[in-house]
Amino acid sequence: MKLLYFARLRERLGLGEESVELPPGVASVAQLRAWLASRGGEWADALQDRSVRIAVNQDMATADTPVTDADEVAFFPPVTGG
Amino acid sequence: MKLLYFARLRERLGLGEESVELPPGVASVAQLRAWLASRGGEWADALQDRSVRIAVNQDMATADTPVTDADEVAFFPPVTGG
Amino acid sequence: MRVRVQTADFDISAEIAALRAGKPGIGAVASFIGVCRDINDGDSVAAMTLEHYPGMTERSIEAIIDQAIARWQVTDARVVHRVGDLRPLDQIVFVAVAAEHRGAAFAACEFIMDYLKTQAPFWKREQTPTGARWVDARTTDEAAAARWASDAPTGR
Amino acid sequence: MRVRVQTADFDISAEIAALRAGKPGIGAVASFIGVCRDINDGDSVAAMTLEHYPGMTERSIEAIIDQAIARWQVTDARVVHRVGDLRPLDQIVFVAVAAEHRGAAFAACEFIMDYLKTQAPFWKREQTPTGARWVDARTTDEAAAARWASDAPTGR
Repeated sequence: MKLLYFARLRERLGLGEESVELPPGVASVAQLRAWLASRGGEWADALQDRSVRIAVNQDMATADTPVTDADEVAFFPPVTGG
Repeated sequence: MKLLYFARLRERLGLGEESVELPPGVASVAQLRAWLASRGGEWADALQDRSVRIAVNQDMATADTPVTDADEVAFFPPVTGG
Repeated sequence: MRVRVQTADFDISAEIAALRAGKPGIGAVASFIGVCRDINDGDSVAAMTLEHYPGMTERSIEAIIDQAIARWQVTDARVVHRVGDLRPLDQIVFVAVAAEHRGAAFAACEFIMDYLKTQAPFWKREQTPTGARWVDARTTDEAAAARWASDAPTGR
Repeated sequence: MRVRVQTADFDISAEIAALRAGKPGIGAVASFIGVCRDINDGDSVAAMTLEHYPGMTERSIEAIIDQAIARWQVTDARVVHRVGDLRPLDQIVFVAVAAEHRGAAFAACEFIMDYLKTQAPFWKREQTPTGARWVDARTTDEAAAARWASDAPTGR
């Protein structure tokens, strides 16, 4: 799975992009988020922030959205363009 | 007094501009309009059309607006710019 | 100069640049361009001629801009309106409003355009296959201008 | 191309000319330009950097334009958004909507801008005298986008 982090979240995690293999039991956005938060430290704080938005394959996702190793998942703060 | 006619009204009257001296008893827009309509023919028809707008010294006027020989009065149809 | 009536065409970028020049507090510019269409009321239009009332036209548009500035948080505004002979695809009118924030810019720009349509002394004469005709005023334009008089909250 | 994300500046006249080219049925073009201000939330801003999510940004703006076209009688629309380093007075975003009549053009242009502000993945980072900071999302932008979801008649 390809993971992307943007803006404040990218800076906080010190990482813009990574590739991971999903462990058994991680099949939804909520499970993916919990698994990444379990890395601890900044990961726990940053990913538990309720304002974090998540997109799966470039569409906005909810906690229930399913994920597989073939997906691109992005984490980012509320948008501020325009 | 300077009188101006615009657009459809100008074409109908065959006149864009004229100078007149107001006769006694013509001191308001309504009186001016009645006096010009009394010329008869196209003047009667054109000036009695309820859609005609009248401006005195380049401000929109009503029937009661006073007029004198020093004024510029314009007659025109509803506007269609933009 | 906030208001110009002219036969010449205008350049949108240049007009907006002039409106914004030296004002780094502006965050939003809403603008509108009215264009000569090749059809009106179901008839094809080959050309049109725009007549105006020199002096009163400029004054009335200045008054419309003053109203907009009194009503919204607007930095500045600009209107250019062409007169004379125009053809389909030609630009007719330009309205631009600059403001700190976009809500005021959009509202004031649409307000100016709606009021210009019903209050500024311009008259259009169209060339159609059946001859020339003066364009009639539209009740939809009266309605568009009237909605700004309502006391309904605008959310802006 | 209806949507472009680029570091380069854009020319408003050229964009509107491209939007209108060969379409003599267009009578109205409403457009908006968002500009980098020299102040935000009370602090002076010397520069800003705009980040985006390549691919998703373009897709989300295309979807916003599709929504506008489904909702109003709109001929076409165009959005250009800059990314990278910008300074006060620089143009940031351009939205233009062409339609037969002005009501639809104004409404769709403001709708696209309001939705772009809350849905398109861009993020601003500002340089202020006290250092760099990521701009926080505004509740006023959420409110501006939310009003389009209401079932209230718009009169357009």
